[in-house]
Amino acid sequence: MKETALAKLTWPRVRASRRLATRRAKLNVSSLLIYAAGFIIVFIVLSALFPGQIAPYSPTEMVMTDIMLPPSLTHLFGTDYYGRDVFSVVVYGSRDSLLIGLASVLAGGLLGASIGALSGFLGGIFDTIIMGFIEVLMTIPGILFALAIAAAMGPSLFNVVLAVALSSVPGYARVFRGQIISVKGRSFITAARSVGAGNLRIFFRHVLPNAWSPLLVMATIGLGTSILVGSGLSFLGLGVIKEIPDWGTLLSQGRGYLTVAWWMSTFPGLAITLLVLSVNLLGDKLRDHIDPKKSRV
Amino acid sequence: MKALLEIEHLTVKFATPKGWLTAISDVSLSMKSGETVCLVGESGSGKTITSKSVMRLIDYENGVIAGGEMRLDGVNLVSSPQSSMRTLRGKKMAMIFQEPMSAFDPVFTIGSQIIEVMIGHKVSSREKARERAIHLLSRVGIPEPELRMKQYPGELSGGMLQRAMIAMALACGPELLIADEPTTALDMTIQAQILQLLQELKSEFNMAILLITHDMGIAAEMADRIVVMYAGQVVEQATAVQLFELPHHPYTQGLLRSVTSLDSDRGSRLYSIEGSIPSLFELPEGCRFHPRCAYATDQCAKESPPLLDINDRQVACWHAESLAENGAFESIKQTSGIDITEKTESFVREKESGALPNLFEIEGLRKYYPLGKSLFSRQNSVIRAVDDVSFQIRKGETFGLVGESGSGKSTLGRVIMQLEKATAGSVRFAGKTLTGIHTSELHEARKDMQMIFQDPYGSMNPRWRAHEIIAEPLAIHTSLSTAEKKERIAELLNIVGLNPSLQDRYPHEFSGGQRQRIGIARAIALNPSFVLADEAVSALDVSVQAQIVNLMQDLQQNLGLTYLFIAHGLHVVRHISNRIGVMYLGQLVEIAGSEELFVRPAHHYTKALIASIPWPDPSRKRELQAISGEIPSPARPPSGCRFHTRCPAATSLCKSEPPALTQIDHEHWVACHFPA
Amino acid sequence: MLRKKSGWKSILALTVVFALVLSGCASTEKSGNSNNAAEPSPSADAAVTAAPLTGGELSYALATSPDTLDPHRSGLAVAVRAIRTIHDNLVAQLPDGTIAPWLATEWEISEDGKSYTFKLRQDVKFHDGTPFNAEAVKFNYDRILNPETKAANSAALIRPYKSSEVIDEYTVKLNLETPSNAFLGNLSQALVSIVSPTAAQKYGDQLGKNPVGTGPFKFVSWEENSQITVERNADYNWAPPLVENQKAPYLDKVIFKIAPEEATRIGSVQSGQVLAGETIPPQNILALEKDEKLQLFKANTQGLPYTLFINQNKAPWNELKARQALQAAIDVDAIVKTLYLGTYDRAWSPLTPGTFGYDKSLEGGVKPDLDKANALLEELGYVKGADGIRVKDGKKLTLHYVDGSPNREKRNDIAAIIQQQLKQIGVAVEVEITKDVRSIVFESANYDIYGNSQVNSDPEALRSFYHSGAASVGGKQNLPAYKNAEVDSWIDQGLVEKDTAKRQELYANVQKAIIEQAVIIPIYVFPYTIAASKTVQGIKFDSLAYPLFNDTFIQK
Amino acid sequence: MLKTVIIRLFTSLLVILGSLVLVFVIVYLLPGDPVLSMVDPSTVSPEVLASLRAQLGVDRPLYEQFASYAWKVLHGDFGQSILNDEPVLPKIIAHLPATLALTAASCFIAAVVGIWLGVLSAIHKDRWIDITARIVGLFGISMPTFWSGILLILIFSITLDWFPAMGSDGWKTLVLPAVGLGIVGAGFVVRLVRNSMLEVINEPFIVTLRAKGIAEKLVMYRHALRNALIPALTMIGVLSGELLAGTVVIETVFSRQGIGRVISDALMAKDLPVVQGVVFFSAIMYVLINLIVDLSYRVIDPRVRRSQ
Repeated sequence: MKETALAKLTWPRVRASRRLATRRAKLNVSSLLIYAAGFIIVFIVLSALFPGQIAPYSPTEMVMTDIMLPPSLTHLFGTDYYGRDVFSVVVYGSRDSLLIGLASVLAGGLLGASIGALSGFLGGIFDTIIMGFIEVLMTIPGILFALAIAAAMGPSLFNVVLAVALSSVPGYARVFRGQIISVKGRSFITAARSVGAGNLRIFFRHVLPNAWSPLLVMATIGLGTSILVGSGLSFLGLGVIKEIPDWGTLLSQGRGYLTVAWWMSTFPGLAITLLVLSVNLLGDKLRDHIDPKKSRV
Repeated sequence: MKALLEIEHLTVKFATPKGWLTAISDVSLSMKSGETVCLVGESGSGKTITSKSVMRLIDYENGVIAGGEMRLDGVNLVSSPQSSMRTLRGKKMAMIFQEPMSAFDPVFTIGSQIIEVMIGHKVSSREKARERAIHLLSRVGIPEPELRMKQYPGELSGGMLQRAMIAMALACGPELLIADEPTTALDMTIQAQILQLLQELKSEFNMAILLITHDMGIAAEMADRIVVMYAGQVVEQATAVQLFELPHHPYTQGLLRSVTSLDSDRGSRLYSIEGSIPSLFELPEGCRFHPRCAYATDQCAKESPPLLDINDRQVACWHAESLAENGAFESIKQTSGIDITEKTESFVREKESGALPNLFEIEGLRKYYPLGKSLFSRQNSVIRAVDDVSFQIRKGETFGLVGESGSGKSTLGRVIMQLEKATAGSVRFAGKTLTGIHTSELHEARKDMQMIFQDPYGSMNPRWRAHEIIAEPLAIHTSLSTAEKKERIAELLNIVGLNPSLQDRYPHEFSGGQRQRIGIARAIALNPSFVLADEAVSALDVSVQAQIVNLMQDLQQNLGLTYLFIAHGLHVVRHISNRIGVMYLGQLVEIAGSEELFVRPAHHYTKALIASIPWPDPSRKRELQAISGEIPSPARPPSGCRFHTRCPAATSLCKSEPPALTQIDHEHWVACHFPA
Repeated sequence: MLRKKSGWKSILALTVVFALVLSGCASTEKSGNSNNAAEPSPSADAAVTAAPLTGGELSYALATSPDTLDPHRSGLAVAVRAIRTIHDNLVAQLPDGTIAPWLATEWEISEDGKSYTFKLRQDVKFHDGTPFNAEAVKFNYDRILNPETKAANSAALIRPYKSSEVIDEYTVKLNLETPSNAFLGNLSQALVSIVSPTAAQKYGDQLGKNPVGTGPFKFVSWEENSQITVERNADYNWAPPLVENQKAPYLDKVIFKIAPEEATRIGSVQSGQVLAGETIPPQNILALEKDEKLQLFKANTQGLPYTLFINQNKAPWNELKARQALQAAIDVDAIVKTLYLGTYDRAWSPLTPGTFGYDKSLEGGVKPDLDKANALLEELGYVKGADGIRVKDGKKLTLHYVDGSPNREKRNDIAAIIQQQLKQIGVAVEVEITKDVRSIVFESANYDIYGNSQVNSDPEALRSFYHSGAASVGGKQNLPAYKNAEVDSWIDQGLVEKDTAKRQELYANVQKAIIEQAVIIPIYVFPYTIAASKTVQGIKFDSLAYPLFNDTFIQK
Repeated sequence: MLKTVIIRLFTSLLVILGSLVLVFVIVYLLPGDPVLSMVDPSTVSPEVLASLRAQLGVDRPLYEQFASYAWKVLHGDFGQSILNDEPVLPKIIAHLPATLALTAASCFIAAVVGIWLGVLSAIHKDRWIDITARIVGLFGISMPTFWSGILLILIFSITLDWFPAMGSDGWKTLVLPAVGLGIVGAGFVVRLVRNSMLEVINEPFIVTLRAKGIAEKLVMYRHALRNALIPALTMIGVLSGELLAGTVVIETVFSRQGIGRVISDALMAKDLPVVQGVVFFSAIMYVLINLIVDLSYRVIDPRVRRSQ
């Protein structure tokens, strides 16, 4: 009888420890993914900063005798129809791709956030008017907006950034306004008022520092969206055409060769996808970190 | 009698991002059928985890039973797979929760959620289940049960929802009902109603109840046996009478002593256990209570005491026996009855205070909130949060303000502080009218009136360090140099009993009690003459509550502060206040000296409030005297006397004529046509 | 290339195809100016002998959306593919450049070359039943002149038309402002084809959506951005000599599917979702040639090849040596071979080989020579700086290369390659790809090099590009800002010279002068390419390489 | 409730009016002379140009132009295409069904795939299923649509020959573009549903349900999902807006008829009346969809309904 009791006692322990092991494992897979995403982003950023150190060839060197070579050890990603080394072009192209993403997120985010912050903090009729305007802007989908601007202004890096940035302004404004309003309602704001803090002090010292983190998440994810919108513009012939093309342009140019030389478009396409994917993964992770509701055990 | 529930050496762990967390360890308890066992303890003691472990709900929260045994009526609860646990849950054992508002699925009707249990356990057909659901709803005291069946959770009040929750728990006739803080989120009067209901149902359905509570009063009222938990372990287990008569564990003893009861001496300091509850991540070696224990020895610091049978009870303390025998614990048994003559002295004191000058004079104050403007009706619907309130706060006194949620007491506080604009009426502070003055003047006035908040964490910018938080009023109102500020902060931290070396920490790095000390330091930084404490101790654990109350009283004496103390916990208000105002639906219904109010409540509402307080003395178990009904909506207050819908003494006069606040005695005002 | 093939078989097939391509080229070269003939693949050859089958629908994927089906208002080549099936012209231009009767049976040109009298067919009816007669012809040409019509390219084509006189029901006399050798050829172009006067009056602005002509096919429907359907005109009996079948076409219907995305268009042909698709990019041509189920039809366009115009109004390109340096540095062969993989012919002259007056002697004349280019620039005083870019008087030698978007026929890629090629001789090329060619090039003349081509039936097309009187750019200059009195006079003479041999010589002079003076850099001749299922037989082309479906049928 | 509906309708009208102004202003700000892009200035006389300007009304002050435009729009006259004089409204109406079908189909795919993956992902948080589902979802939003579209054609049209690569007639031609666009939407929905589900799963009432002994499947799919979908519903408006915009690219890739093609063509050609018309029309659609979503939200969610 004692033995059975003992068996009964030990069994759940074994079971429990097995479960402990699986639990531990599942925590790791998730973080592994984040590491992978981080690695990809770091690599791409390094490529953008020091392309010369990473790329084996010049991105503009056209070897007309070596056109459309499939991937090999000498040409990791193959060569394109000019006889350029695709890997080198992709490495150099990271700069403009990142630039389009970063600059437009920065510009759109700052403008949108400023509008949203003012609107949310001041409230009242000002808020009503601004948000009405934003509501109207929201009726025109971002891509369409970007398309209109790019079509009107012509294809240049600045215009693409401008187009993508402007199209993202309403979104940022709305999110940040909501955030500002929610922070405004928290009791430490009342506490600050009760000790006599003025509007400026409350806005800059209390509201802003506590409101920007969701914006960071949104900007991270927006970085991906911006790069995609930028590449969409390239597809529609409104992208930037430069000596060293960005990934969207590369992908767009190479797409006609998909059946003939798949590597020409596949690698830039993968580069975009991986970058956007990684950025989104980080954004999600960031959101989990920032949102206390989700980080709860 | 056979044990219904047996828990032996239960240890539960949780997977967290920081690693494994042992939430409870080596917990043992047993319950007989039909018995009420109370699990008591402060936050973090593991009482809720224990109850969820019994239901095996911890499986869904990354929890794992790392050791021990649990049996319900002979069925092994540890090794049962979830599929068979499911057949037990809701049928053999049911659970009710702390927050009735969030415990129902908001998008299904009450009825469908009750029926779902019966269908899920295949105990009856849909039609029969419906009938039974209606029957149960009416049994738990819900009017118009057929109508309620079709309503959504959001359409019912908290009290009603808790009743419905109980009905749902009873649906399959469980043998064990686990009630996890079932009344904590409810108002006093409702709490009394629910506790009463549970008592009735227990015998009617012949259930055992495992009641989890932090309130020793509730435990005393309800329990047959009490299990005291601390930091994830059982420290003492005894019958209710035994426990209250002579607690054997120093923690139990401390807990009982720090409860402010209705007959404690108001002038004295509250008993408090020093320190705070340890975090489960950094548990002390040996006896987990030893860092806070006055009797701790080297042994306590090194070895964890087992749960031993001593004097017909179980105690986990190396020194329990000797302490109990040596009479180290004075009997904390409450003296029965309140001897009025003993209190004459304080009456005299209160009368003297009448001569003190007024610091605040509030005249006809109103605060209405618009309920959205209507396109079609000209008549604006408003919430009358504060409706024609007049009273004075005297210099140096503590004015207590009590009332249930929705009574408007917090709104009143904020309007007095000029954090919200009054709809009508005036507030005079130190002879100066605050309502409608210029911003700069108000800015000046703020120096003299500060505030302590209910949720110390929420009231601090989470991105600021403690010293920045405390320094904010200094930065706004003074031109102190950095060094001077630093000095002042250190001084303030010393005053509120915090080590100045902690000043670089962020709010989340402090315990609840420490945060409230920071909040107090901020409030007194400018040497104000007045401090509003809005539910300043409500969110704190009992042992910590006592510390903060003591601190506030010390500060009042040393700094000559005037307090407006808003709370719903009557004992604390009684203890700290000189005079108390009772609010009901936006109006003051009674103002009296603290003792006077409790000894001779004149308003029927005050009376009901006092009667609904559970007494921490099982020997004085009485029928809880609950008044019926719930507080009506402030958007549609009843005509006449607003309390008439719930008043036992209401007449037709009360329905039509609102009573004015009239003086019935020295320092005693009441708004009632027929004061008791 | 996604399908598996046995090695031997594919090599065999490849050799056969290559042999045929080569022989095709050889034969076209032999026949001189008939470059625009369809290049038949083996089964197509066999099928010509097979008896045509009546019935069936031909689905034909177009590369872009037509703007309008009103021939007089259209400006897009893609619209002409559909317009051609619905409308006929007075005359037809044969592959050898000669003019043949079509809706006009015969014509007379007055001595001064300023009036043309046409005898018309009497059995022709428009699709809406309106009879075709002299009034209809007059209506049509006057309609083009009428500003309210908002005529596009047709207005230029019909110049110097002034007025019409109806002599009798089936005789019409067209009066010109000035004589023009190009006039008859232009009259053969689809953009000046004849629409039903009744319909034109009825639909007004909306004729483009409801075209009515006399052509082999009747308009059925146009689902914008999706497809245009035309059906057999059973009464048709007046086909031009360009086709064999003089009667109603064999096909029941032609459905033009609009498929702008290359991959989609070619994929649809490959998977058989459409029977034919146009404008096959070079890289796919090579792959499709290997596809056993498909055949390719190819016809070189006529007129001006794709040409880079060097703007002589911009220094230093006013200098002959500077232009010659460009001429020597730009390796056109490499460009054409790299980008078009041997599927496009390199251009040597301002005219395409199929065009009247083409000077074959220019072929092989210009050779890449970097040393020469460098030397020429040195002579001009441009010295290479530290970054490899030449500098003179502190000014870098830059070249502003403007090209349009979208990247039609990989023209943007030409810019990219030239950018690299010119880097070697120290010229910094700033490539500007713009949607707004109109304002940058034609309004503000802000370019050093701009490339363009023109499909045309007559060397008179040279006028608007090289005659100093042409002022297409900013109202002031022609594209290369070229002013050469000799060239002007040759072009003027060419317009009126009646002797063919003399006329040919005049145009040869023009071409030689332009190449010698490095006015332009001709790049490639665009071949109109169709990929079709092998079941599709008998697609023919008019002189401008627009497809004709009169002879087309689908083999079962 | 009625009051809310009327207020909502009223604000919607205001927004539509606002977008009319916006559309007008944007188009006005586009550089380049619309008249010059209509005709070849070398062949047309200045008088014709002037008459064209007068016809378009571009020679009048902005507010007058707007007033007359608004007046015409009110009467259903969106003007005529500059390119081929086609009236804009019938043009939009002709193209609308194809785009609506595509948007609806891709919305459907996005919803089905997205909800399915989102729920799986939330239930199995941090396990392999979750990670896989999230990656799949993220791929949807990380791939440029024109690229994934072409890949779809390559695989399912050219290689496997299951669905046609182009056209807009019949359900078969709808499949690939709807999938191409749907996976983008699905990516958004996965994230949305997952977050929403995780939030709901942490709600106390889920514990109640389990304590009641309700089967886990029911807890998740009957209770949690229903709660999670209600906030997700509000995103349908935004999502359909994004999908509508996504048609610009996808319709070109798959050679489909539709509003997206119309607008991109019109933008390239500076066909201003068409641009105005389409943008305004899509704004109306956006507002309408949001209005419907908003109102149905009030009907579906008992919590919102109560607060009315």
